[in-house]
Amino acid sequence: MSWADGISLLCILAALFFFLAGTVGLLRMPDVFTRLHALTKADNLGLGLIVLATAVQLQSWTELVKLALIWMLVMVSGATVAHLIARMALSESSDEKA
Amino acid sequence: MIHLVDVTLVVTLLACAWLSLTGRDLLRSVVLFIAFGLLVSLGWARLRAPDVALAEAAVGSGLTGALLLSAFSAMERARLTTDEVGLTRARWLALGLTLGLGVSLGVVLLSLPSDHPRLSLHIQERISQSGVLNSVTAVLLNFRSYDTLLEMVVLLASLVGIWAVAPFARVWPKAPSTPILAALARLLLPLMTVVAGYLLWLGADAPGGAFQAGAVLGGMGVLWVAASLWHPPWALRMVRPLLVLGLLAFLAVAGVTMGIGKSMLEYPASQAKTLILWIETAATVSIGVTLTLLFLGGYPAPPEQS
Amino acid sequence: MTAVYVAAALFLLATIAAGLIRIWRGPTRADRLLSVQLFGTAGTATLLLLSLASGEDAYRNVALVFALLAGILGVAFTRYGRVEP
Amino acid sequence: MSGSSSLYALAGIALFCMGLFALIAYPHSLRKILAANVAGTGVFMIFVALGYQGPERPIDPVPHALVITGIVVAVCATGLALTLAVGLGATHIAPDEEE
Repeated sequence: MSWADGISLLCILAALFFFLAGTVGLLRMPDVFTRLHALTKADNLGLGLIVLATAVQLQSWTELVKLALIWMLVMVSGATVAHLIARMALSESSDEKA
Repeated sequence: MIHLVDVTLVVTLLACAWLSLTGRDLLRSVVLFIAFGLLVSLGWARLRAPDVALAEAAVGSGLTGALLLSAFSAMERARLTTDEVGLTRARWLALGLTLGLGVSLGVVLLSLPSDHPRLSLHIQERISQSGVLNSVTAVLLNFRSYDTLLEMVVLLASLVGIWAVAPFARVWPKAPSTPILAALARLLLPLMTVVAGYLLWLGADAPGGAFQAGAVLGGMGVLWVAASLWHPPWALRMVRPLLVLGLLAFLAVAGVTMGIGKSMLEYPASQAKTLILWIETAATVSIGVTLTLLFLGGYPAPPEQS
Repeated sequence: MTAVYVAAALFLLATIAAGLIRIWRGPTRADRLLSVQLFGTAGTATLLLLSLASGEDAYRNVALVFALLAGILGVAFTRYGRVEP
Repeated sequence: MSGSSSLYALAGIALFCMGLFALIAYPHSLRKILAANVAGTGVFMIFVALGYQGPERPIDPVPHALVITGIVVAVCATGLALTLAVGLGATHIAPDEEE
């Protein structure tokens, strides 16, 4: 096993932990805001670590740029969508009270 | 272990489809269908069909999902979203009949000869004359280019059909856009254009091509509309010629090949790659614009008139 | 290493399958959308792992399109999937 | 037929039958559109699975090309169907409401 494989392995294990935590949070947390909080960890860190694990296995620069783009996209759109979900959940819960 | 991946994927896929089709809550059904689209796209990847996976990722989950959601919200406004899903006797009968059909289809399928090379050998023989290295693009734009030409007509016809029955677009969002959403749209716009161009260029030698690139452009249009950044009156005048661009490019090439004494769409071998790329570029733009206007779900009159 | 990639992909598929429970149960629309977001992210990660396992470069392009379209889906959902007052 | 190829082909048949059943059985137009899409995806899956002959042998590109055009046509048809469904208000009226 080369050093790149070692790094990949560690990253994948850590990523799986974050995905597991995100899923458990999604299923077990009591309301939508705490679930949102749990999920964003899986989004950013979990995918980021998988991207890192993939990146150390590849030699081509174009592939690295592509991977960086994937991570950036997921972070930016993940953050925006999290913001929109929170707004939607807020308006829904205020509808219920009204 | 890879078989375990396949089995898990297939079971999740089937569960998703069944729950989506038989659940009471229609919005839940739509969401499950979107999740189903994402899973199917993983299935294409497992079947070594990355071209199909690209198209499905853009269309099956993204565009269809957005279409279904906007239609759902229009139906909800009209209070049309209740459905009865209990199993009556007639439904049990229908279930039994489709089950029988499924079992007989399965028996037929399993009795098919297992290692028939089908058409892949013929295509490998002739791929060098097609002008491109990606066999799927060769089939779409050279060997079976009639089909693709007619498909451009289908796209156009469906849009004309929508405009004929729905004079006003249904999708202008009620809520005002937020600055964060607008910022995301402005960030993704150039990025998606680049990705679409990349997929188009890639299509000659690797999985990608006009349909995938056009679908990404269509997704961009959907984002543009959803973020309230689209201003229809002037934009429509500009995009209308783009709708027929792909079809016109195809017809022009067909006319020229017939004019020089070959049969329709039989490219000269030396020019094949150039011609394919030109047709694909025009088709990408047309597909992207058509899919965006399709999402509008009606003739895009300005919102204050509707 | 291929076995590691495949096992990790299997694990991610299992998290997707578990996420189905949250779509089914809801209760709010935001909850359902959350699960779809998880599907998008886990699907992207699965495709990256499959690209490593099979050596097929094209899957990374699929992952890129996944990442792009998951964001659009979220936007469409929050714009059109809200409860009409 | 062998291995994962037949697994996906059988899944395609199952999807087609589910879609067909829901198309026949349930009255709501939106659900009918979903059902038609699921059935269509089932057909696509049978096609692509038939073009796949294991991880080593070359794939058959013809079904792939057909399915790609099929996916784009399906989204167009879905768009048209949804517009009709919304526009006509064509939805389920329960038998007892009709009377």
